[in-house]
Amino acid sequence: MTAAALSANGSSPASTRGEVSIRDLSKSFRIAGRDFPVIRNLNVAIGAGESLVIVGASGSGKTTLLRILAGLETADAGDVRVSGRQVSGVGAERAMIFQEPRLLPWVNVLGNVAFGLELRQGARKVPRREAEAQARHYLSLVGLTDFADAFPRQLSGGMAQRVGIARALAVQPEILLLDEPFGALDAMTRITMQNELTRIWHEEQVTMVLVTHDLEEAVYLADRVLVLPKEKHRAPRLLDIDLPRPRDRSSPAFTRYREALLQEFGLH
Amino acid sequence: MTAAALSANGSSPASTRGEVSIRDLSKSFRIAGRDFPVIRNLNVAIGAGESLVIVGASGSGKTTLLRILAGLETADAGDVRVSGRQVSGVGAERAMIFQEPRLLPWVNVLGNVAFGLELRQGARKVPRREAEAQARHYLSLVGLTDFADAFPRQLSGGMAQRVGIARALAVQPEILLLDEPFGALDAMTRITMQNELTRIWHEEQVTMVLVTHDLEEAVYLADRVLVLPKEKHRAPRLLDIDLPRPRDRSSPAFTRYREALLQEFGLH
Amino acid sequence: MSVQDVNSTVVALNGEEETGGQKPLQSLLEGAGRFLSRYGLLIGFLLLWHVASIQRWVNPSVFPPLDDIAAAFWRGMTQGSLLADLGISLQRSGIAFVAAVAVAVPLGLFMGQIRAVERALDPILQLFRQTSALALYPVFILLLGLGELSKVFVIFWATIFPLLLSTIGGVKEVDPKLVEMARVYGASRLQVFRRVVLPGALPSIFVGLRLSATMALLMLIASEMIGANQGLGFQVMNAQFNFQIPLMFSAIFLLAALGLAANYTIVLLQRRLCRWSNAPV
Amino acid sequence: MSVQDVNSTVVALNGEEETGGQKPLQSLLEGAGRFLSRYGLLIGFLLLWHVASIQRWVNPSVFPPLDDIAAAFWRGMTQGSLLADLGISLQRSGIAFVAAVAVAVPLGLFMGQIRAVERALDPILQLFRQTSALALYPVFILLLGLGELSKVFVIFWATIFPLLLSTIGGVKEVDPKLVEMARVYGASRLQVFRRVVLPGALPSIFVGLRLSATMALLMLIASEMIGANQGLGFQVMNAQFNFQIPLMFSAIFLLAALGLAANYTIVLLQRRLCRWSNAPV
Amino acid sequence: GTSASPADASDPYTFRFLPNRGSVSPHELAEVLGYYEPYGIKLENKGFAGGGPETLFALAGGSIDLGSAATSAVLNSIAGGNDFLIAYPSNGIKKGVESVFYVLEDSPIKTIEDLKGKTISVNTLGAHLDYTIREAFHQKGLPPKSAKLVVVPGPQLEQTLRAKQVDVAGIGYWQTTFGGQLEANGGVRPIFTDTDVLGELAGGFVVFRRDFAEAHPKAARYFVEGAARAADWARENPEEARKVVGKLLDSRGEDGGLAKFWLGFGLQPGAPITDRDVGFWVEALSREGTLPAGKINVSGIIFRPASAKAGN
Ligand SMILES: Nc1ncnc2c1ncn2[C@@H]1O[C@H](COP(=O)(O)OP(=O)(O)OP(=O)(O)O)[C@@H](O)[C@H]1O
Ligand SMILES: Nc1ncnc2c1ncn2[C@@H]1O[C@H](COP(=O)(O)OP(=O)(O)OP(=O)(O)O)[C@@H](O)[C@H]1O
Ligand SMILES: O=C([O-])O
Ligand SMILES: [Mg+2]
Ligand SMILES: [Mg+2]
Repeated sequence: MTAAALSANGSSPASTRGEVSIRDLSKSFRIAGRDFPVIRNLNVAIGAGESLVIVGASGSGKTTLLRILAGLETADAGDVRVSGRQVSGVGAERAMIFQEPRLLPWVNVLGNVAFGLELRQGARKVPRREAEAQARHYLSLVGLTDFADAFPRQLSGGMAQRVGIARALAVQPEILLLDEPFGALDAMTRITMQNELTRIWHEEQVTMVLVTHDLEEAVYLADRVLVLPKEKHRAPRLLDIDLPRPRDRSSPAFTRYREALLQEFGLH
Repeated sequence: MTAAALSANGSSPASTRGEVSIRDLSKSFRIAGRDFPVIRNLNVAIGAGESLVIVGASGSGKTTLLRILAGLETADAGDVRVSGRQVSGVGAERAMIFQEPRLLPWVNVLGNVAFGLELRQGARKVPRREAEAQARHYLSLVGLTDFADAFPRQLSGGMAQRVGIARALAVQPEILLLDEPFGALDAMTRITMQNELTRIWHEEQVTMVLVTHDLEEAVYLADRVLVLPKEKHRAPRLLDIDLPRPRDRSSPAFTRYREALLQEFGLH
Repeated sequence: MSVQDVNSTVVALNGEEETGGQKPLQSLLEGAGRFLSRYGLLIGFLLLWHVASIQRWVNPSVFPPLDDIAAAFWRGMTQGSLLADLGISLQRSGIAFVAAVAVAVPLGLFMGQIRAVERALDPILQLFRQTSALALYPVFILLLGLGELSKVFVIFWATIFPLLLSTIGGVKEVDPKLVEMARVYGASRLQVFRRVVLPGALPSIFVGLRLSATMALLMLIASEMIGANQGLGFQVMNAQFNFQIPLMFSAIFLLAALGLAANYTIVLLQRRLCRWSNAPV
Repeated sequence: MSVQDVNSTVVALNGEEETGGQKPLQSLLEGAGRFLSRYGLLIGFLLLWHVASIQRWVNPSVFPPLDDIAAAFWRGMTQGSLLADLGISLQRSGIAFVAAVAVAVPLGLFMGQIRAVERALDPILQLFRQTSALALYPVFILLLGLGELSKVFVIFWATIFPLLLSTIGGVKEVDPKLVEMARVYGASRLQVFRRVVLPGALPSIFVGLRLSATMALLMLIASEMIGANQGLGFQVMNAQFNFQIPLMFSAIFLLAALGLAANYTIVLLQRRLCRWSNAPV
Repeated sequence: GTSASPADASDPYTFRFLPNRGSVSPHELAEVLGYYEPYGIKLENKGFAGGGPETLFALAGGSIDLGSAATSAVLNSIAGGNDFLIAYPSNGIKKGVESVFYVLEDSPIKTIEDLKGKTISVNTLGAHLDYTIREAFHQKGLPPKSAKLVVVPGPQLEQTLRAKQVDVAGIGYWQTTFGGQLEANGGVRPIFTDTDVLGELAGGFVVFRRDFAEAHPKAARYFVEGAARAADWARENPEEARKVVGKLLDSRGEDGGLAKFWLGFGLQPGAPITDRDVGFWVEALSREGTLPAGKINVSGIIFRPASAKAGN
């Protein structure tokens, strides 16, 4: 199944598909009568199949940036392109994992995972059976096979988050936007999920933009790390993570990258 | 203000106030026609002013345990006492930080922080002015002074979580139940909050039961760590953290405790 | 017998276990308690009515004793036309209600979602909503005649608005985060409707359905005031006009029973459709 | 002049900047566009009415041209009793509406929260709800007499139920997680009501308020059918009885205008009270 | 004679009542003519009733002092347990004051036999017009339900006939304002009237509560006598009566111009209550089963001013 999707991806025009380009992006919000600048003059280009991890303090604009990429928020100024097309709304080639699980309360876990697949119409339509099978596959991936028939209100916080992850993976998008996907997971589950995500990212050559607060996670997953500053007068910084994969979390090079990131935050 | 509360606490009958005792606690849920045991035969006694940190895999029952202590969930069997009284519902001496922020959407940030204080009636009634001043104090503690007039929908995930923390701290409870309170915070903010929490815990001699997935956080905050197993046939384990405070995260002893916990999870 | 005695001693001792001999009586008592806690007030009200009528605390020609009403009901059902009235009224209300649902729910979902549509339709719908079907009789009769059409339309007119307003209100209460989620996953407008907005608005829609179903039955009286010679609403007014009060109350109670049945059916349907929710309906 | 010309060329060129000379016209056009998109259908409807009447596509004795209605309205206001009718009707509807709000909202909050209360009250309230005020005239007249009380009560009776049902529905849709939170922070039952349940149920309550306000005005016609000699509802039926169709429509339009005003007021109030929400009301 | 002199006026009383839209009652006329003034009797208009029976409910509840309704409703109300007394017939039918069944000029309907299978509008079922039609069919040997009756309120009678939504419009003798308007607008013709079928008969009655009549025998008597005098005067002075009725309608906020269609009360001299006035309906309702046989003792429910006087 994933293999088929992979070859479908492979046969696409290589040049722009999966690429993201952000130029001179600015965004501010008005709160209680005052303007709060959130993103100022951001320039980033993300290559097809690249993995960009965004870190930054709480409120630094990480979610806002993902939402602009998803087409849920419009920029005040600047140019955002995904797969060569200017972003002017949502698009099925991008899937997002929100900071909260956002599960449909009236559908059971399996239905929630199958949600994105079942929406497909026309030529891309997935037969019900197949959608369900695929959903079960991703559900087992996040370790929730036993809970296929449970309803969202019966899940723990981390279980709900995993259902959200399975839902996003199941649609096999060109671009995967993940907002703190593993934030509510314990260390062990988190490592399993990180490895699964790496595998899928590699196999399906999906472009990945991931927000996290876990700097080890950032180094483990990223091709490059984008550090958003909290003070808007400081420029955002990009850090290349030049490590071979699979990465060894205990290697000295890994630790060095992690400490470099900590320094970006003013820690250590 | 906090000093006054401290002395008030100090003059209380010392024996049971702030103590928690859990005996033979069991709880299971019925999901899609099947019974899932969540807690089996748990026995823990938490001393007054102690800090117990709970860790465990996603779905291992951490939230459920906190909810039983808060009086929001009833146990299937067993005896749960807080400050010597059997728990049979919520009580103002316990405050909880939920896994989600649970802010009132119709009240601004300041109002949400003041919520618990404004509820007080009778002899414990806090004048409006004072409640607001106290709320502002705790709001500045979580770094959100500028957002006092913002509404919850205008906050980032981590900001909302910090508002929830400020709300719980503001009521200065005897027992503070915290469900992954810093899960959505960046490393730097997290460390600041951990230190603030330690200071308040120490100053106000509050009993603290905290759930986290961050093992470093567990070692940093805990007097003892309770490890809930995922497989219910295994017994829960308790680990004493015998480190002086303030604790040094980079000390060898700290690292040893962290690795001991990792082993409990089957990692390393 | 002696075995049972032993059993019941056991029951008395441990106070929890229930054994064969005791169970039926106990569960009967419990059932009765449940029944009374639910229907006690209603039964009390009816009893009060009956006693007040017999004791002449109220004028029994306007509040006849319940057995008079029952007798009139029986006569109306067996010899009179009540059964036929029931049939024709059910048909009128039913058609009007179904039509109202068919129009109001899609329209409400539409208006609740798309601001421009709501802006354009709201003023005229509000105007219509404010206009009593009773006042518009001459207009309805002129345009629709005296036949079934005008009767059904009068009911439809009054029935559609509670449902429309509730549906629009429900749509606006749907969590916008879920709508966003669906859009990100490529849901078309229709899919967002069907998979997110509709289920999210269901509780409000059901309130609207209950209001509208009641309205459809209440409007029978107004709609059958003109050009009718059968129907429960007609019977109510006709019996009132001829001072046949027991017959009037028979028809009123029959209408109320229909309303209760409709209400109950809708609540059952809601329980079925909203099984995911743990809030009791 | 030439300066303006230069300016307007600039406008034409960059297509975005707006300068003094152009602005009023453009914003006028925009305003007109907004107005039309909102009221276009309504205006179209009235125009169609007028033309249909003048061209005799419909019977002008039943659909009089709008200027006839306006003239009757003017006469009714200046020489006739329309103004006094308006006053008395506003009073009747107003009292009934306020009473309905005072009963239905607390009762609904109560019933929505406490299952036992709802179970006990539901059957009898459902029975009452299913019973038309129109059918119960004899009862109301007998018990309450012919004065203002019975008129206000007839309106009250019909007005309370939409609000009650909507309030109960709203309470049940309140996020139980927030209720839990409040309880953990030591909120008493009353405080949970006031600080969580009430604001959470507000959108539904407002739907109920709008339905009920309309109902309070619609029921004027029914309530002023008996024992009345003034009021807008009385005027509608009286004018109908006396073939004064333009006067009848004057009163109908006046009633509708009241309804629109009430609706608008409630929507404004909701906007004020629910400012925290970004969902457009 | 039996009429009292102002000297006996020791029982001033204000009668609260509900007028019916589009029709006037003899007692209203009596007040306008000043017949009640010497006795201190006044009328207080409490607003319009939606129909006769509503006045009976209000009477039962004590909101008013006199009710006025069709005979069938009056009898049913008494059978239902109301202690009412029939005071005097408020109106009746006789040649010239009668209910008329109209068709459009070009209608194929010419005789009662042609009504078979047609639709006839009436103000209500189970009352005067309904029985008139049944009686008409009975006299022609047709089954009672040969035509389809539908209820149409007065204001819509003409509209529905002209729009051919009904074949025949039955217009009650008490609805002559609608009938007059209909004839004035032309294009219609009558088929038959109720007097053709029923002869002369009272249509409806004014009723008191028995306890009231017993508490205020004199006031009740003067009231009835004044009403009878007014009815006699109206019969003898029809032109003047129409003018007074016009003014009365105007003063009630109705269209006084419609008084030109007013035909009179249709009562016998002295407005007596005859056996047939009540008996006809007792028999009809008993036959239907709505009125249990023997439930009504006719002589016991009639208010007799003479005996009231004797009681003094
Ligand atoms: N209301 C409920 N109804 C049914 N099952 C429930 C309910 N709440 C929790 N559960 C089940 O109980 C188990 C433990 O849930 P709990 O929320 O306590 O986990 P947790 O340890 O807090 O996990 P996490 O770290 O993911 O938050 C889960 O399997 C969950 O499905
Ligand atoms: N809808 C909104 N209206 C107003 N302000 C907003 C809105 N969404 C976000 N903001 C503001 O924008 C800023 C950045 O928010 P954002 O959610 O992007 O932060 P974040 O980096 O994701 O933080 P966190 O790590 O806490 O999730 C915050 O100051 C927040 O208050
Ligand atoms: O309805 C009648 O007055 O007969
Ligand atoms: Mg965020
Ligand atoms: Mg949890």
